[in-house]
This record gives sequence, structure tokens and C-alpha cells, in this order.
Amino acid sequence: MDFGLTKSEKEMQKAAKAFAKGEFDKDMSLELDKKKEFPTKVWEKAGELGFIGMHFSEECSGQDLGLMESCIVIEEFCRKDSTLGSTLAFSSYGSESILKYGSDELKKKFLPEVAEGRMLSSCAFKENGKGYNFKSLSTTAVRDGDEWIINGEKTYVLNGGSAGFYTVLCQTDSDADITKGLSMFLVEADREGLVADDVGEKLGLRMIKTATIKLNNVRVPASNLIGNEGSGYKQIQEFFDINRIIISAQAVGMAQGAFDRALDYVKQREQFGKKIAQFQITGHKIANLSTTITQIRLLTYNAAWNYDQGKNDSKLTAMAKLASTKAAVDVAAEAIQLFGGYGFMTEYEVERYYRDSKVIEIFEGNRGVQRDAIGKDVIGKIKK
Amino acid sequence: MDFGLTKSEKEMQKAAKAFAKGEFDKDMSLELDKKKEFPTKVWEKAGELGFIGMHFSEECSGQDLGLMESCIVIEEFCRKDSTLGSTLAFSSYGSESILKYGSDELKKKFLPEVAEGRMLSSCAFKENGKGYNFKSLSTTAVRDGDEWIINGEKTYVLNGGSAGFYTVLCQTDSDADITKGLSMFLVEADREGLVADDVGEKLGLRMIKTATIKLNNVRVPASNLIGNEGSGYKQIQEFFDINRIIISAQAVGMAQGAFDRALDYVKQREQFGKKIAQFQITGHKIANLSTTITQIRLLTYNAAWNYDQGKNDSKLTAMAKLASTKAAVDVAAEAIQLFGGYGFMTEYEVERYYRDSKVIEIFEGNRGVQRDAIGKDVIGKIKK
Amino acid sequence: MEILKYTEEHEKYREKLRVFFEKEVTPYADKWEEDHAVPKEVWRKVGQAGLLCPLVPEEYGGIGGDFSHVVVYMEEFAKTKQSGLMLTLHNDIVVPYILAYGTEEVKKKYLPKCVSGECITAVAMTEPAVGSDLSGMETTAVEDGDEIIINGNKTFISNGHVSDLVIVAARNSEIDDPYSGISLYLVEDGTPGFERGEKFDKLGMRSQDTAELFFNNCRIPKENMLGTKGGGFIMLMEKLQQERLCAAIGGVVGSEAIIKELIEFCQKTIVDGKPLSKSQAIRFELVEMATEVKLGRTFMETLIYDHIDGQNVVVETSMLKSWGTDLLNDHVNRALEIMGDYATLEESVLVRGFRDSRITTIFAGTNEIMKQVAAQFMGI
Amino acid sequence: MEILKYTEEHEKYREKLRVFFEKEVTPYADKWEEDHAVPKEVWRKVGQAGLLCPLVPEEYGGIGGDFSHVVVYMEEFAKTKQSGLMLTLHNDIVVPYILAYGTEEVKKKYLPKCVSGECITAVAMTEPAVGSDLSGMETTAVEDGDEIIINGNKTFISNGHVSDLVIVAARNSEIDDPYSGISLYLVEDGTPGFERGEKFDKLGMRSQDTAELFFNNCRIPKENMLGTKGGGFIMLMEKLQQERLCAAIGGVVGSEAIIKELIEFCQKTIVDGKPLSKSQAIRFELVEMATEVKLGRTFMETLIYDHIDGQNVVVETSMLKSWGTDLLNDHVNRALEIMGDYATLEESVLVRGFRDSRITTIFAGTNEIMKQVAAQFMGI
Repeated sequence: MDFGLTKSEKEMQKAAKAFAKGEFDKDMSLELDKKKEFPTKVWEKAGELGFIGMHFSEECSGQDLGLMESCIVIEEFCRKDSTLGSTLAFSSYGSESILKYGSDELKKKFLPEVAEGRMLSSCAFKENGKGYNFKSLSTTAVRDGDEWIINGEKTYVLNGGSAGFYTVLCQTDSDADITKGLSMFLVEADREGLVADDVGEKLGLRMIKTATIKLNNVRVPASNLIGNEGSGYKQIQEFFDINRIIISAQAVGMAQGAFDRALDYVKQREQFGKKIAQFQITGHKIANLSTTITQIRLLTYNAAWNYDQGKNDSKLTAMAKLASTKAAVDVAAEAIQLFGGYGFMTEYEVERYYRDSKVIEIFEGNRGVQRDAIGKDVIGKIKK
Repeated sequence: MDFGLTKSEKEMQKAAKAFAKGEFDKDMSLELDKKKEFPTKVWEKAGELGFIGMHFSEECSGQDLGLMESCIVIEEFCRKDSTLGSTLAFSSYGSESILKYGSDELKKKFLPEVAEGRMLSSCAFKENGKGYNFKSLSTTAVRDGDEWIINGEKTYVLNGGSAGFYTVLCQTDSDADITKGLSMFLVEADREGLVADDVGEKLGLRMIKTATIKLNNVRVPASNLIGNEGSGYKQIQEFFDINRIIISAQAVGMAQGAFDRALDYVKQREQFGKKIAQFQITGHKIANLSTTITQIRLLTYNAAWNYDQGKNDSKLTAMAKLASTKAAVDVAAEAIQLFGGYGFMTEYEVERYYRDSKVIEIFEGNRGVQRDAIGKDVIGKIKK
Repeated sequence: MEILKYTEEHEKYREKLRVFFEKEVTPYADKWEEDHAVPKEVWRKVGQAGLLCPLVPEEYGGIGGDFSHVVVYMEEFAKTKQSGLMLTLHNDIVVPYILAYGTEEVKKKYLPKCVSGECITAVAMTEPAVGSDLSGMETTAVEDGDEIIINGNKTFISNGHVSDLVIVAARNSEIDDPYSGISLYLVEDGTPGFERGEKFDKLGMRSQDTAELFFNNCRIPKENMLGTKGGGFIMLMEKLQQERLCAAIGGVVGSEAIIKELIEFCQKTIVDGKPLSKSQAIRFELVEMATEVKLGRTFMETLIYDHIDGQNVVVETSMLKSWGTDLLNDHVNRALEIMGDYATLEESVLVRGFRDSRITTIFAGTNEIMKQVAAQFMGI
Repeated sequence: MEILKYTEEHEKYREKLRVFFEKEVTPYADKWEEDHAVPKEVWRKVGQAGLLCPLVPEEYGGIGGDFSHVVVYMEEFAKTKQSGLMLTLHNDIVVPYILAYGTEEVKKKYLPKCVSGECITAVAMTEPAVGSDLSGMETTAVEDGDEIIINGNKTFISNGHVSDLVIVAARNSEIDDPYSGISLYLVEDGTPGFERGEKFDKLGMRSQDTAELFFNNCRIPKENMLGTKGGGFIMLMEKLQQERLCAAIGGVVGSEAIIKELIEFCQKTIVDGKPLSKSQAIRFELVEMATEVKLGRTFMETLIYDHIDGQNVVVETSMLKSWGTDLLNDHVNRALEIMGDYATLEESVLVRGFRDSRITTIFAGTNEIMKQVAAQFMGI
């Protein structure tokens, strides 16, 4: 094993640090969070400088880098600012299906737009009253000549209302086995019959729009089918694999960012005649938090490395999502506690880390979903 | 980064698995644990085959391998049997000081004995009423011509009574700063004036003897001083660095071993019409346990890797000891619970993992000691 | 078993609160959150309904209730889904200072208005530079003839904007001992030299006006000192048991509200054709949470019983304040997790609980201070 | 507040227990652990001292005590630092079956001996193949004239070797319904066909003789059936509340004993010139543990109160059994950690507690089963 960062990893880390330092302004961020506005300028700049879709191929305006480098960058971004970092992490949300399964035409048309910071992407998979099994979806796509007609409703769609297109998971054969009955379609945001209803105010990640996407007889050309008909289940699993690792990297960054702020604070704030850091209980809290952060970082990197090696391990991915997001919430909570009353105040930022980390903890499968997945995988087949 | 095992790591892992499978007999182990007897034959064989002091140089009968390989081997051993594995892990306990600081004479005389499984070593550092700061020790060594005269008492000395020699931390200058007033001596077990008083029955690790070592005017030649006079503090810190990583590897193995057994059990045991593994709550427990084990393994390997790279990081080492041993206890406890009544029975082994892991959790600095160390290191200097 | 015996009068009071809150408070909770403020008129309304300051005796316009009224009050208050109308702060924390330490004149002057809602109160202890370390207090009070001149800044003051009367802790700078120089003073709204800072933007309790207060050569009449000169620290300490007990009750009662909401949510939310409450892992979590809430409720009631009985329950109160507010945060965190995606929307009522509850482990003395206090009074 | 009212009689009983245990039990605890057994004579001694079966009425030789006696008993028992002399099992779990379901004849025959210590009891439900799933029970009982023939194996039976009389659950194999075929039978020591297996080597409770029991065409008289035919499941369920309450009490009372030991240890153990109890982190842990113990104690007392009052507290009892035994294990784990190296030696009394307590989350229904039961009876 080798726990040292490679040259490329180090370079991207350095570049990400520099970008975040230069472009992430605290006051701007507080303002945008308050107004629930997307950080358009930061996003455009990130696109220009190649921080979006780093793992895309060069012809799609990417850098052909690994998910590992993406994770390192996202971590640095979220460390510096939990919300700004997340907007960037999610700006290519759902694009991977196109990257891996899309036709050259779709790739060329959409991926450079995403990577260059001109278009947000999104994946619409979740439905009301349905969990993460996708045993039967109410959103359907029916073939009609050279077109598909899509009907249904998707909930909690990230970038919903701001994305240029959605990858939409549809039932294409209700009689078929789950591994064959689902298909993935690219649906442009401006297609007739597609409406994005904003979900309203959120607990966290307030700069990112989230919407319910209603599809009413939306027609897309057959060329908008991503990959083969019936490959939707496989695609959505791969989507989760990559996105849960990305979320895990966000969580590591958020945990580290909340920790950084708390550590600075306890080292300079005095109470009862000494610095807060000098109380034994503070030392122990700092020890626990830094131990946790070290562990989730390793777990996340391991999952990303496996992905890059083509040895993707879904249980490791779910472990990373499970452990990292919970840790981020816990670290942020303890950071607030270490700040005392100030921690509750927006200005000191840790409260936002707390809100944002809670959202990504729940998002794309809460603890129960992850534990179900890991348990099933580890237990494997049972002999009768 | 590279999370794949190197060729040498894989080979040692395979060899360790094969050795444990061939030599660790469950009934023998239950018997030895009950009788509190050292597994002499297994130890001798392990020595013959090179599983002891793997990181010693070849001239000292080692294999010149890294701590990483040692950890991998120890993990496999403790996974297969928590107690047998620990006896082997601790069979070169305290030898590292000689390896690194001892004269060629001492090295040649003692290390091959240890590595070849003919002599146990031990380190005697702890004193009654003293913590892990070593600010002032009551065990003293006073120079008398070509000899040193040692007086004092050391407690909780592992391999105490069975080791061939002890590395004994002594105060050699009570006026000097802690970093200069302590020195390390090799004291042969048969020196006049050295008495080992067994501490009696222990909670776990019952095959290993533990004793109070009393030194009453024990005379050793000046050549038994390990390294320079006054280098004792440095040596004991390095001793902790390496040993806490080794303990952490034991913990990973114990956690994995207890988990393996519980997993097998829940997959075959039926209750209320289905296998225990098929209850959702079991799946979640399995998920939590395997997530924890994955994390402590990464943390331990990272600490070992850093050590091997000469970038030893004491806080990482303490984190590994803290997190891994606690996890091992928790995993063993949950394993017992998954076994139900059988888990309480000696025959099903997990109870022994529970006892053994609790001992290594406490041993060489409990949680408080580790947290103090990590906190101090992370917080660093505080500006007035 | 029934630990707290409520009389018919208590039950009537509960009913009156319930009806009032349902009509005049709960429906406006969302609006107040948006506005980051509760209009003063609401306070007046509560007063006009006879529902302020249950502990104030009849001679000052109150109902002369006991601490059981307070408990009933907090239980009903917990159902209003807001925290900006900080009735407990006024009723059970600030006004009791006037009641206990005010001269007859002061009591006659202020208490009837406190009851009627004309005079909303706040208490100002914490300072920017020293936080909760009273020994470092920098606000000074200097006598000048018949007046007292106050100088200094206070921060994190709840009811910071809405208050008509503030109890200010300040020290006599001539006295060396950090504690024995502290006295408490009543400062009215509008007193020259008394100004209020911007309201803070906060994680939660958004409808509540937390602010800084500035005293710049602020002159008040000598009669506005509460209790004895230099007795401030003792007074603060004496009142802490009740303040912390209130915080503890808030933790337990809040957790009760959460588990109730959560169970209902899990029963009615169908995922893949099955209510969440039929998932074994969720059932276990619900039982674990319900267990802790029952433990907290029972212990809380015995503390209330003993507190009413006039016993010293400093150790137990410190313990429950710490345990109960940690519980509240743990439970709301778990509840959001269990609920899943819906719990990322502000529309979901528990999200407000999630944001609001984070301060409870910090206010009324951080939980770390609670543990220090408990250890000290346990003699360990 | 005082929840449980002890009479003078209870206090006298406590004193008698205390004196007896201090003289006849505690000093032998280490020896029994070593021997992996408690001599039968000790049981006789307890009986002769009038300290067995507090719940048995005077007409059968008992003292006709109430459940408060049991609580007093368990509190004093927790101080004996051993668990092999399983008095509670005999007193409060097994004998109550005879008391509740035995015919007058059976009661007259056995109860006086249970009280005197001549007849030590055990109960045998669990089987190797099916564990705690009673519906899978394989031991059968077949009527043959005036006799009943029992066949099957039971496992994990406490008092497995020392018992003179065992209550055995067995099913009528002709009845399909897995529950309504179960009946309870009294099998005496020495009955042909009744044999005992080796004692198990265990993590803890070493002085206690847990064993397998084998029934091979074991014939007993028909009169030895307890209660009604096929009523076994109902009887077991009816008695579970008390059994689980006892387990819950054991958890809380055990935790109390631990925190007491631990505080003393931390106060007297000097490391680097300072008592452990002066370390801030340890002080916080002590407070946290003491807090949980107080919560448990209060809740436990209200349950005992309600249980004595004849109320259904199945939900609360299941909750406290689970919470209290988890608490016990958590606390003994923390205690060992805090104590440090000394806590790796069997010489340290808490080490035995560490080993013994692990079974408490499993016995009397695993804590997972407790949560299932609670969820079910809460209607979620």
C-alpha cells in the first residue's frame, strides 16, 4: 500500500486550495446562502479552470483524471466552504451516465457544456412513496416511432429547475425483471411537458435548487436513450457508486472545515483564565474529532481508488457515504459546541456546515438505505 | 495513493494465513487459555518460520521487512486466534530499542534469540502511581565504575517472568530535563536482585505472563546501557510508536475474527422461521461492524506505512491504538450478542476475543492517555 | 405512577393555554420565522389573556401559581412549533428576579406590567469578550449621586429587541474580587445611553431577536438596583436552579414532541408499499428513543417535585439539563435521518426543531459547565 | 422524592440480608468462582436463615413479603460481588410459577422446601436447536396412564446442576399450533431418565452451574403438571413481566454498584501526584455515568411501584430491561477503561462484573426481543 498522494493528486489538491482561497469569499457565501442564490460566477470560473468534470475525457472538456483527484478537489472546496463546495461538486450531477453510456452525439453536445461551467446537469430517479429498490417505477417511457413518450413525476431532484438536462430513470418494461425493465433517458429542461416545481426552502445546501420534476407526455427522440434499453438499473447503481463517493468527499471536507474553524477558535478564545484548548476535555474532543476525520478520509479515498482501478466495490462506497456523512454532522455539532453561543450565529459558519452536512447525510439514501445495502452485500447468499 | 497490497505484503498475508490455519488449534487454545499456559510450540515454530521480528535486519535473524508486513501478519494471527496471535505479536516486545539503539554486541547476542523463538523479550517502563509522562521515575540507575546499579519496581510488565531480558527505563539524572534524565538498560532476567512477581489471573491474554519486576541493587555492565545515557525518553516514545501500531493490528485482527465467527453463525442459525442474518436489524449490525473494521484497518495500515517511510506520526499512531482497540471490544461485544447464549460460552470463542481485546484496549495507555496525546499534538502551540 | 399531582386548576390552565396557543401562536409560527421577529402585540395579547407570569402573586396582578403551572405551560408551549415568542424566559427566568429581589416599590411598579404584557423583560449577563465566565465581566456600574452609570456591552441577549426592561449584570470596578462586585440593575427601554445592536442571523430560533446591547454612560436611578449591592453573583446562582430546570424540561418535553411526530410520520409514510414503522430497524430506533424519553420524563418529574418542595437539586438539575438537551439534539438528528428526504425541507416541522435545538446544549450554561457543576457538588 | 415506601419491616429484612451476605456469601465469592460452583449447603444456609423466597406466604413457610422485599433483596445481593448463588432465579422467577399455578397439593409439597433451601429450583425453556423461539420447541410430553413421559434436551439452564426441582416446558406433539401445545411440568432430581450434561465453561457467572439437561423417557406423575394443559405459553408470558423486571433491576442496581466503586477508585488512585478524580475528562465521565444511573433508578422505581400496584407495564419493563442491561455493560466497559491497567487483573472486582454482565443483554429475552415486544405493545 502507499498512503502518499501521487504527484497528480498533490497538484490538484494544491490547485483546489488556491482556487478556493481566491474565489470563495465568506461574505459572498453568507449572502448567497441567505438569498438562496446559485454562485454563478464561482461556478463559471471553476468550469473555466477545469474543476468540473475532471474525470471526463479530454474530448468532453475534462482532464481524464481519476475520481480520486475529484474527491481531493471536492474535499478542499467543501472544507473551505460547505455550500459553495457542494454547488461545484454537484454541478456535473448525473453526467456520468452520459460519459459512460451515452452516444458520441450526446457526449459532445452536453458534456463540454457541463465541464466548462455553462450548464448544470441533473439526475432524476427518486419517486414519491418509492425507496431505493426501484422495483417498479411510476415514471414510464413508451416508444412511439422514433420517439419516447415519458410520463411521471420525480422528487427531490437536485439542480431541479436550474439544470440544462436531466437523466431520467424510467420504467420501459413493467413485466421485465428489475435488471431489464428500466431505462435511462436524457431529457432537456426545455422539452415541452417538463415542469420543475421548486420544493421551497431547504435545511441546507440552500444555494442549490431542488425541485419536483413533472413529466407530462414529454417526447424525446430515440437518440436520447442513454445506453441500451433495459440498462437503467445498472446505470443507476453506477450513478450511486460514483455519487456516494463524491458525497463522501464533500462530507470529509465539511468535517475538516468545521473542525478547522473550531480548532482556531479554541486556541484563541479564553474562558476562566485559560484558552479553551487548554482544558483537558477540549483536548479530548479535538482528539476524537481528528481521529474520526482521519478515518473517514481514508475510507473515502479507498472507495475512490477502487473505483478508479475498475474494482468498484459498492459496499465500500456505501460505507463511505454512511460513515462520512454521519461524521460530518457530528463534527459540525461538536464544532458549534466548542464555539459556544457564537457557533449558533451564522457569521461563524459552522452552523452552515451543520445544516449542509445534515442534508448530504440524508440525501441519496439515508443511513438505513446504506446499511441495508452493506448488510446485504456482506452477508451474501444464504444457504437454505 | 495506492490501496492495493504490495507483492511482499500479499505474500506475508498468505503465509500468515497458512501458518495460523495449520498451527492454531482451537481446542489447544481453549486449553491453554484455561490453564494460563504459554503456547511454546506454536511460538517456537513461528520463530523458525520467521514470523517473529520480521522487521529485524537479516543479521539479527529478521527479514528486513516493514512494520506494514508485521501488522498484516499479526492481524491474520489475531483474527484466527486472539490469544495465540497476541502471544506471537508480543514475543519480541521491547526488542526494538535494541534493534535501533543497541550496540552490535547486544544485538547479536539477543535479537536472533528473540527472532528465532528461543527467547521472549520484554519492556519494563510502567511504575505504580505514575502515568505516561515519565516526569520522574522511582526506578534509578546509578553508575558504579564499569557497572550500573538499578533499583526500583516496574508494574504490569508483559512477558514478566517469562522473558529472557527486559529493557528497563530508569532515571539516571533526576535533576535533568525529562528528555535527558532517563536511560534505557537491558537487564537479563537472571541478574541477581531481579525478581518477577506474577500479577495473578488476568481478564484476558491469559497465556501471557504479566508480572511486577522488582530490581534490588541489580548490577549490569555499562555495555547494557542501550543507546546513549539520557536517551531513554526518546526511546520509550519510539517504543510506544511501534507498539501501539502493533496493538492496533492485533485489534484489527481480533475485530475481524470476532466478526467472522458471528457472521458465520447468523447465516446458519435459524430463529422464528428464518436465518438470523435475514432480520433487518442483523443486516444493519453487520453493516455497522464491517464499516468499523474497514476503518480501523485503514487507520492501522496508514500508521504502519508512515512508520516504514520514516515519517512516523505519533498522533496517527495514538489514533490507531485508540480507535482500533475500542472497536475490537465493541465488535466482540456485538458478536457475543449475535451469538445469543452461545456467545457467552467459552467454546464459541468470541467471549475470549472480548476479554483479550479489552486488555489491549487498556494496555499501554487507556483512552484518556491516547486522547491526551492526540489532543496535545493536534492543538500544538498556543499563543499567549 | 403519577408523580406530579395536577389540580383541577392546573388542568383548566392547561386548557386555556392550549386554546390560546392554537389560535394566537401556532398559526403564526411560520410567519414569525420568516420575519425573524415576533410582534410586540403578541406579547400584549398573551398578557391580556391572563397567560403571562404564572408565578406572580395575585397582589401584583398574577394568578399566584406554582411551578406546576410552569411545567404545564412548557408542555403546551412545546406544541406551538416556534420558539421566538420566548414566554418561558420572561415568565420563569427574568420576572422571578424582580419577584425575589425587587423592593416592594419596584415590584409594584413593574410586576403588574410584566403580567399584562406591557413590560417584556430580558436578562443581560454574557459579554462578547468573556462569554459565560462571570468573573471576567467588564461592564461597570458606578454610583453618581442618586444615579448609577452603566458602561459596557452585552451579547447573545434573548428578547434583545422586544424587551421593555432589561436586568443588567455589572460590576463595581473598585472591588477586586471578581464575584463580589457584581450587582443587578433594571434598565428601561429608552433610557439614554442604552442601545441595541443588529439582530444576529442564527442557525435556529429565528423568530427570536437575539442581539447585542450597548450601555454608554447609561444613567439609571439608584432604586433600580435589584437586591443588595454586590449580591449579583449570589442572586444569579440562586436563580440558576430554576433556569436550568426549565432548560432541562425543555429538552425532555421537546424530545417527547419529536418522538410523537416521528411515530406518526413513520406510520403514515408508505415506502414501497409498507409503512416505515414496519421496518424492523426503524421500529427498534423508535423504541430506543421512546425509552430514553420515558426515562427523562420520569426523572424530570421527580426533580420538579423536589424543586417545588424547596429542595436543593443542583446536582440532578445540572445532570438533566445536560442529558436532556443532548437527548433533544440526538433525537432530532435521528428523526431527520429516519424520515429521509422529506426531512431536508423546511416544510417539515422537525427541521425547525433541528435548527432550534442546537443552542440548548449551550444556553443556560453549556453542558460542559453543567458537568463541572455536578462534579463539584457531588464532591468528586 | 421517595417513590418506593419501605416499611420498617422491609428495612429489618434488608439489615438481615446485609448481615447474612456479609458473613456467609461475600467472603466466599472468590472461592466459588474458582470452583465454578456454589455448594448446595449454602442454599440450605440461606433457607435456614429465613432468607429464601420472600414472596411465599406464611402458610407455606414463607414470610409473605411483597415485591419491595425483592427489590431490597436485589440491592443487597448486588453487593455480594458474585452471581453464582442465583437466589433471584429461585426466589422471584421459578418459585412464583409454583405459587401461581401449582395445585394446593403441589404447593404444600414443594413450597416449604423451597423456603427452607431443601429444594432448589430451575426452569428449563431454551433448547439447543431453537434458542428462545418457543414456537420451535422440540421437547415432548406424552401422557401414559397416570404418568407423563418427557423427551428432549434443554440448554443454558441456570442452576442446572444444583437444582432439586426443575420446571420443564414441553409440548404435546399432537397439537399443531406451536404455542397452545406447551405445558409446564415439575421434574425432580433423581427421576429416571433425567440427566444433566457437563457444566459450560463461560465468559462470566463462573460460580454458576449453567448446563444442558437431557430427558430420555423421563416419567413423572400427572400431578406434576403446573396449571392447565396447554397453558404453558400463557403462563410463561404472564410471568415474564416479573422476570424481566428483575433483569432490569439487576441492570440498574449493578450500574449503581459500578459507579460507586469507580468513584471511590478514582478518588483514592493517585497518578502523577493527582487523584484520577481530579482529571477533567474523568470527572465528566463520572458525571455522565452517574446521570444515567439516576435516570435508571428513578424510572425503575416507578415501574416497581406500578408492578406492585398490579399494572401492566410490559412496554416499560421491556424498555428498561433493554436499556438497563445495555447501561450495565457500557458502564463496566467505561469503568475498566478509566481505571486503567489495574482493571486488567482479576483481582480488581469490576473485572468480574465485566465478565458477568455480558449475559444480561441476552438472558430473560435478548434486548432485540425486548424491542420487538415494546414496539408491538406500543402499537407501532
